[in-house]
Amino acid sequence: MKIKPYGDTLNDGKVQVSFTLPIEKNQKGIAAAKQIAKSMGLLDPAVVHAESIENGFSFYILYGSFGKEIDFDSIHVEEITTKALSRKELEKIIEQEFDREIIFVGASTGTDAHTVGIDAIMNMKGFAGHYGLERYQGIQAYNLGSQVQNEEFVRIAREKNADVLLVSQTVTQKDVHLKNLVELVELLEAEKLREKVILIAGGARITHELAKELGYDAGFGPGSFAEDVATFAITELIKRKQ
Amino acid sequence: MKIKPYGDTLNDGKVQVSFTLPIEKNQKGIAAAKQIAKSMGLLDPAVVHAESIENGFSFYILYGSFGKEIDFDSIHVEEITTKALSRKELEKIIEQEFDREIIFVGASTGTDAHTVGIDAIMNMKGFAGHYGLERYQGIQAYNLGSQVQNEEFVRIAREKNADVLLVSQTVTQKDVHLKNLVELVELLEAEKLREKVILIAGGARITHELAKELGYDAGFGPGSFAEDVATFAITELIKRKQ
Amino acid sequence: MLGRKNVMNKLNLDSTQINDCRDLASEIADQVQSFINEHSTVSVERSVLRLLGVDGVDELGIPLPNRIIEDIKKYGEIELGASIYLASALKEYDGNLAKFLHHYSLSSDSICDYPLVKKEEAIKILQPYIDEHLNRIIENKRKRNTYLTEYNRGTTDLYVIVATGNIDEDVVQAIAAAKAGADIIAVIRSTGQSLLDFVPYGKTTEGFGGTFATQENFRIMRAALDKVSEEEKRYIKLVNYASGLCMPEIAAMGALERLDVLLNDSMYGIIFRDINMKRTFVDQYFSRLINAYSGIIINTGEDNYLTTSDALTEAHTVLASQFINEAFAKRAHLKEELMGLGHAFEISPDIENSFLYELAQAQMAREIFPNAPLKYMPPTKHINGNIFRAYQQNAMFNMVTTMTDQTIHLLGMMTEAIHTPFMSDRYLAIKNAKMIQSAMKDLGSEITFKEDGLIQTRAQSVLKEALVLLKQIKEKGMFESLAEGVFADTKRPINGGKGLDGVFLKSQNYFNVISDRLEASFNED
Amino acid sequence: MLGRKNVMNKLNLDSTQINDCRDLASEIADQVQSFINEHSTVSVERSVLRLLGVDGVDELGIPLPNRIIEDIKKYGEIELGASIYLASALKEYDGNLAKFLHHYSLSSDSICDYPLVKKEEAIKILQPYIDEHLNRIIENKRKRNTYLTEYNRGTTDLYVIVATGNIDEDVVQAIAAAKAGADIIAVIRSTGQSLLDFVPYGKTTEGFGGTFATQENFRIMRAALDKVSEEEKRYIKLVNYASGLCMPEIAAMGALERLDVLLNDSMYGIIFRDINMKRTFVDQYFSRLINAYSGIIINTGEDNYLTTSDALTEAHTVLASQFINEAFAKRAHLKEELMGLGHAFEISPDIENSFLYELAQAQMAREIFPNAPLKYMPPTKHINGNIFRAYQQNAMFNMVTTMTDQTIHLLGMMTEAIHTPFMSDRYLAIKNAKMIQSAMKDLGSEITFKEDGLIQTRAQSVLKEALVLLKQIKEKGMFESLAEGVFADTKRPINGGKGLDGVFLKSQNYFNVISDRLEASFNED
Ligand code: B12
Ligand code: B12
Ligand SMILES: Cc1ncc(COP(=O)(O)O)c(C=O)c1O
Ligand SMILES: Cc1ncc(COP(=O)(O)O)c(C=O)c1O
Repeated sequence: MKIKPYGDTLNDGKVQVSFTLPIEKNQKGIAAAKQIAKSMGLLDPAVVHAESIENGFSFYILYGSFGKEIDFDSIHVEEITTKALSRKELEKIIEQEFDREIIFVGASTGTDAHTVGIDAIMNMKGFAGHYGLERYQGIQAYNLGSQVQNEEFVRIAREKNADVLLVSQTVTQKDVHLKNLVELVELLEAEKLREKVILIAGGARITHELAKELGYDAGFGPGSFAEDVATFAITELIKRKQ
Repeated sequence: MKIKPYGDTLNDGKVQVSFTLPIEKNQKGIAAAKQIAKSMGLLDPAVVHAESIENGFSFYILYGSFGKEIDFDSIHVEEITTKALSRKELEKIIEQEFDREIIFVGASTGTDAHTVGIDAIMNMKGFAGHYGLERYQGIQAYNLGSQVQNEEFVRIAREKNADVLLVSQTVTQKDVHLKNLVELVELLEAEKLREKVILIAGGARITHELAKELGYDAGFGPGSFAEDVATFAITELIKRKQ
Repeated sequence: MLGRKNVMNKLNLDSTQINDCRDLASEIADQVQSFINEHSTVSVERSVLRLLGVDGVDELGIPLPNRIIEDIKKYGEIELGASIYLASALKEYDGNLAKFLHHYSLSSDSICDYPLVKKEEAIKILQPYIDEHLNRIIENKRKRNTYLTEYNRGTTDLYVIVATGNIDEDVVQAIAAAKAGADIIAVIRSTGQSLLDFVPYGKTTEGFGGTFATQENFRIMRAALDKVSEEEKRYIKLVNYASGLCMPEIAAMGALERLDVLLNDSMYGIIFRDINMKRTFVDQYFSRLINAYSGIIINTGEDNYLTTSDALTEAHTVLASQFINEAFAKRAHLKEELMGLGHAFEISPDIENSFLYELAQAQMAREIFPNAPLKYMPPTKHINGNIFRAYQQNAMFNMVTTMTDQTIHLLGMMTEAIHTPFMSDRYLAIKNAKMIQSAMKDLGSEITFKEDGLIQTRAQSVLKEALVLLKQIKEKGMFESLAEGVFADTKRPINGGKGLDGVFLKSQNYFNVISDRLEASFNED
Repeated sequence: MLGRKNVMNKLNLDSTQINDCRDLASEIADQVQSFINEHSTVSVERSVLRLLGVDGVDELGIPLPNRIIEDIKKYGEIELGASIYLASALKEYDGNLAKFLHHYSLSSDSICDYPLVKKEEAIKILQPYIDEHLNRIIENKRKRNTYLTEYNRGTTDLYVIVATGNIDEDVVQAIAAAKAGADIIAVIRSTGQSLLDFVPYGKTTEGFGGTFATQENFRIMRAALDKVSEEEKRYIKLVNYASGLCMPEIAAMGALERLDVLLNDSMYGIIFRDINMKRTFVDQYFSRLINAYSGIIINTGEDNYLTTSDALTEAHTVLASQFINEAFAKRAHLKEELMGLGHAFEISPDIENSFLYELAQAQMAREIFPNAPLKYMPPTKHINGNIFRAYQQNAMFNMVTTMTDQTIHLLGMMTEAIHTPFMSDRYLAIKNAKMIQSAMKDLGSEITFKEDGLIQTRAQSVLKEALVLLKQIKEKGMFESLAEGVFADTKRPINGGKGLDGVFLKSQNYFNVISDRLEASFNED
């Protein structure tokens, strides 16, 4: 199936675009905005709004028709396909498959001080009615909080004999999260720990695809719950046992 | 000067895009949205919002960096460069240059029922503190109102011996305005009137560039006032006299 | 009205002034009503034919109701009305309408070729057709009521438009909107349709700025909305536009296809479409009779005044016009519950305290017309291409409705200044309204306005100005006032505009089997 | 406060309860204050050095104040304070600080190598430096006041952040924002700076999620804003962040460079940055003394509680914390006019009547702290990637401020869930607020709330809960309460967190030439 954006008629290709230009607002600015839209592949772009935003900048809103089609069938997504099990189911599986507790160690690493995301996954009370890992029988969860340096994180992971590492990253400005996530992988490799753990990243701008690219086993974005993470981790641990 | 869109750092190229796709909201939809953004030339596009809008459609908001630069200096705009004169100035010029009244005939043509635009230019009271053409000494302005068919418009133009024709078009859906504007030019040519009049179009989506393309002498968009139109028309009439 | 929380006397309005306005409007309407009673129009007669079952087009594509009326105008006496001619023709066809129409549409015979029957006989001949179609309308009304009692709904209906020009696309968009939370779907008409002196026939997929109003299109959309109503357990109302040269015909079609709301203003066609005022006044009466009979809510068009003239200084013209529309509606037997009087949120947001004035006016309308399903229109004129700004203006508008319990709430679109709504525009508009409705749910009933503050004073002075205006109109007369441009700064000569040639004085022997039956039924109630 | 329209008793709050809250907070603060009085910290001492003119970095890039304090810790007795050591060293350099610092930074000599002088002599030696820098601060205060009286401003200041990480880009963005109507510009710090136990030096152009707070960056931005203030005839205030390991040092730098507002909370560092509570309490006191002296408004961080814990159920923790922050501020001689207590609009918009609760809480803060320049934070937690929805939420937030006269109004960004603000996000945010401010200008003073309605009841119950909480804290003690996670669901052990090793008990011979002078000046007033 070929698809195009939809305004009010199939395949009309309509898209809305806005941006700022570092120039004064005038006819030339409007023409420049139009030209940018054209080189985005928009046919008949219309500058529907142009406004000076002071100090030599101007803001534009445009509508236009994206001319190309994309082949929807050929899109392949890196996706975690295992359906999440419930806490009860997971607890039963852990009891059946392991004769010990599974150790999760998690933190918001680097200079990142956002804990709400990792807390949502790990803390007893969980998030939006989904209990966190701390509440799971058979799971021992250590939440180290925020601004934990990678070295410290690795040290504690070793100390606790972690099976699963959970890393949360929220601040993405200037790609600080990428640097920080990659550094952790390198540290783990240097310490010969990488193969021994299941390494999972999460955060508002993390996707499974991105996490895989960076050398993680999985990535979880907005709307993830403890059971999603636990299902992935436990399933993976069982696979590795075999 | 080469320019790029501006988010918060010169040349970061940041743009915001939104569109609907005729597919369900899911990971594949998000991937499709991203692919569209990529083929618009956006680097690292992020789908910052995806929402089902019911009935098999989904809505996406993205941010990304437009990779190309555009050459600002090479942009040329079709622009009306004559600076608008004041009503008083125009009245004086008419008195000096012509020994008769200048006849303007205007209407919102075709099925278009929007009169506020043409009224703003023609009616006595004008618009935003700028008097309309009816108030000008030396100008005789006939405002025929709305939904005036092109044939009728041409008939009255001939009857009144019009110097200047003013056509307003507001409804642009399915390009109905283009059809209507072009038809008028053809009619005028068929009736050998085109060369005898100054033909001006106006409306919220009309630009000078577009009007020229369609065979008009000028086009006026939002924020135009009677003096802009009168300055253009009178200057042009004087030019043609010579 | 049940569940309405914010109708109290919050504005300290003078009830004597309100009563005076009503009385004046009544006198104004009476003057016009005597003209109306003496006249009929081609479109009234065409609607009579439609309500007797005349439908379809001939080989040239001319709708049969039009062909018959033109025929009578040419070869008969239109002053007698269409009923007698149809009855007389049917007599020759054993009272079989289908047979007659089949013959008629293929031949060049005139309907005036048949000897005229007596009124009594005519009624007898037409009775089965009267019964069939009026019963169908009553059945529609019953079905609507069943839906409305079965599924409950809030105080405010969220209303969105679809306007693709293609009925099939309209259906797709309407379903999405309904699922997202819209309660009412209006199918906008193609530009120009209101100036056609006939109603196009059949399903259509090409229109400009809207989709042609045809009976088949009505049917298609109603069927789609019934389906989604049942899925969502919420009755989705369907709206179309009556005002125009075919006002009563569209009312007839709407009644037959179970539309729920019709834009139907006693003066809109005059002011905004340059339709002759005599034509419009006669047409609106008959179309409203049909609306009243079929339980269709009318929507009046006062909101349009403020798109043309200044919303701050001309607010009283809206109120005066509402009183007039109400008076005309009463004469057409419409109950208050069906009077969707229009008003709008159109003051420039740049004006200091503009929100307070809007709040005052909306509350005023609510208090003066407590039982009317008020139609409240969003900002349009002061919307520009800045879609974010527009989204905010619409939020402010949504607030006023939530605070003052407007009934029919037209959602503003963030792309109002740009294009007819995209699917996502409509979706976002619904979300906007839903958020305000929930987050500010009880705000209206939680607050009171300062005595003689800006809000109260605004409402009081608009009322006073409306009173003055109604006095002037009464003195000058409705026709003369419109000629002088009393509404929307628009002057319309009494004998100017389109459609005057379709108006005629009824002869003494004129009769109209439909209006007789409708009037009789109202008198029963 | 002049021009404030909406401060009346609209909520029917019980003034006895309010007084009880104040009394309890006072007792809570007193317990901590006795700890504070007995202690100092490395950062307090570094600020003393800075206020005497010690600045710059050595060849390894270590700031001289840090090097000196480390030096004293290692080779001297930090318990005596830094004043005596600096004075004793200066004596050897004819009282010439520049000469001493030049030598010191290039050599490996210890500042403890010089024989200690007596307190009286020390004060005499340091007097010129005390005078120079404190006079500069007084001069800054005077200049600010001149600007503020020369250019008038409204009740509410619109506050936006810049956060590019590059001070030069920040300047570009700040100017654009000021020209578009912003009254206050805050330069967000780089993530992680608050955990550095030193203040970076010089101009910086690389930061993450913000720009490093350095004295040079302060100067650059202040100069740019003075220029635009004069162009716009509106004094543009400059904000930075104190709370963190260098709280008092940033206060000192801010005083020297004429910042106008500093984020300065008595507990934020503890709760949100895991800084040791003893360290924070001591630091906040000295930094606030400096703020009080320099006329800098403090902003407290209660809003953050609601980003972590539930805004509906935890509203009372915000109020309780405001009372505590107020009590600590009073002890540091801050006038009410400088107490920018924080709160926030963070209830989920999906909760029915959430707007009413926000309105109630904002009005409550306004009535309980009538003279405080309240800092009101926008929705952040319930903003998602839907920028249109976010724009609407921000409009609702702007409304509450307009209706309740908040003083420092942080503008919400439509891209809150996405990135630090783009220039256009900020611009659109300003336009949003301006439209509400104008269109709803007098709404607050036009309405009253229903007796015992949802709004009044909400405010009353939040107050009651705060009272209960304050009682508990008083009984348990501040330290213990924080250990148990009383605020933002965050537990902090009394001796845990960063920076405890920088806290020390003052010796009997401890003295601090700056705090002595400041305290004296407050006692004069
Ligand atoms: C709350 C908040 C704060 C709080 C944090 C309190 C705390 N205890 O965490 C405070 C106020 C302290 C704060 C501070 C700052 N913040 Co902040 N903050 C937010 C805010 C409003 C909400 C984040 C949040 O809690 N979301 C709710 C949680 C539940 O969602 P989540 O994190 O995505 O988590 C879910 C999934 O992603 C996943 N997940 C997350 N982590 C993990 C880990 C694993 C292993 C797994 C499996 C899953 C998983 O599961 C969770 C549940 O579904 C966002 C804006 C927004 N609306 O998103 C800004 C935001 C994240 N902050 C931002 C910034 C820049 C800062 C500051 C630097 C300054 C500032 N502008 O405020 C400081 C300093 C922070 C620092 N040093 O890191 C930016 C980041 C911009 C960017 N993309 O780089 C944002 C987007 C705001 C903005 N537009 O400027 N912030
Ligand atoms: C007012 C209005 C109406 C009023 C018109 C009343 C009247 N007497 O004119 C009413 C309510 C009747 C109306 C009806 C309809 N409208 Co209308 N209407 C508008 C609205 C809100 C404002 C237009 C306006 O008056 N602008 C103010 C004037 C001053 O601006 P302007 O026209 O641009 O004029 C300036 C310049 O362009 C220029 N100019 C204009 N003409 C000329 C001519 C010359 C010669 C020169 C020199 C200059 C010039 O000078 C003027 C002053 O600076 C717009 C939405 C919006 N906010 O823009 C929709 C809008 C134009 N309407 C629209 C539509 C579709 C309709 C309808 C079909 C149904 C509907 N959706 O409402 C009907 C039918 C109309 C028909 N048959 O044509 C669409 C058009 C979509 C499109 N791009 O195709 C819009 C954009 C709304 C929407 N988003 O759906 N409408
Ligand atoms: C009362 C009324 N009737 C009809 C219409 C639409 O008429 P037309 O189809 O001529 O645009 C409107 C406009 O919104 C209206 O307000
Ligand atoms: C009181 C207070 N101080 C400081 C900060 C910022 O601290 P940091 O630089 O550690 O993010 C905040 C957060 O907005 C705050 O509310």
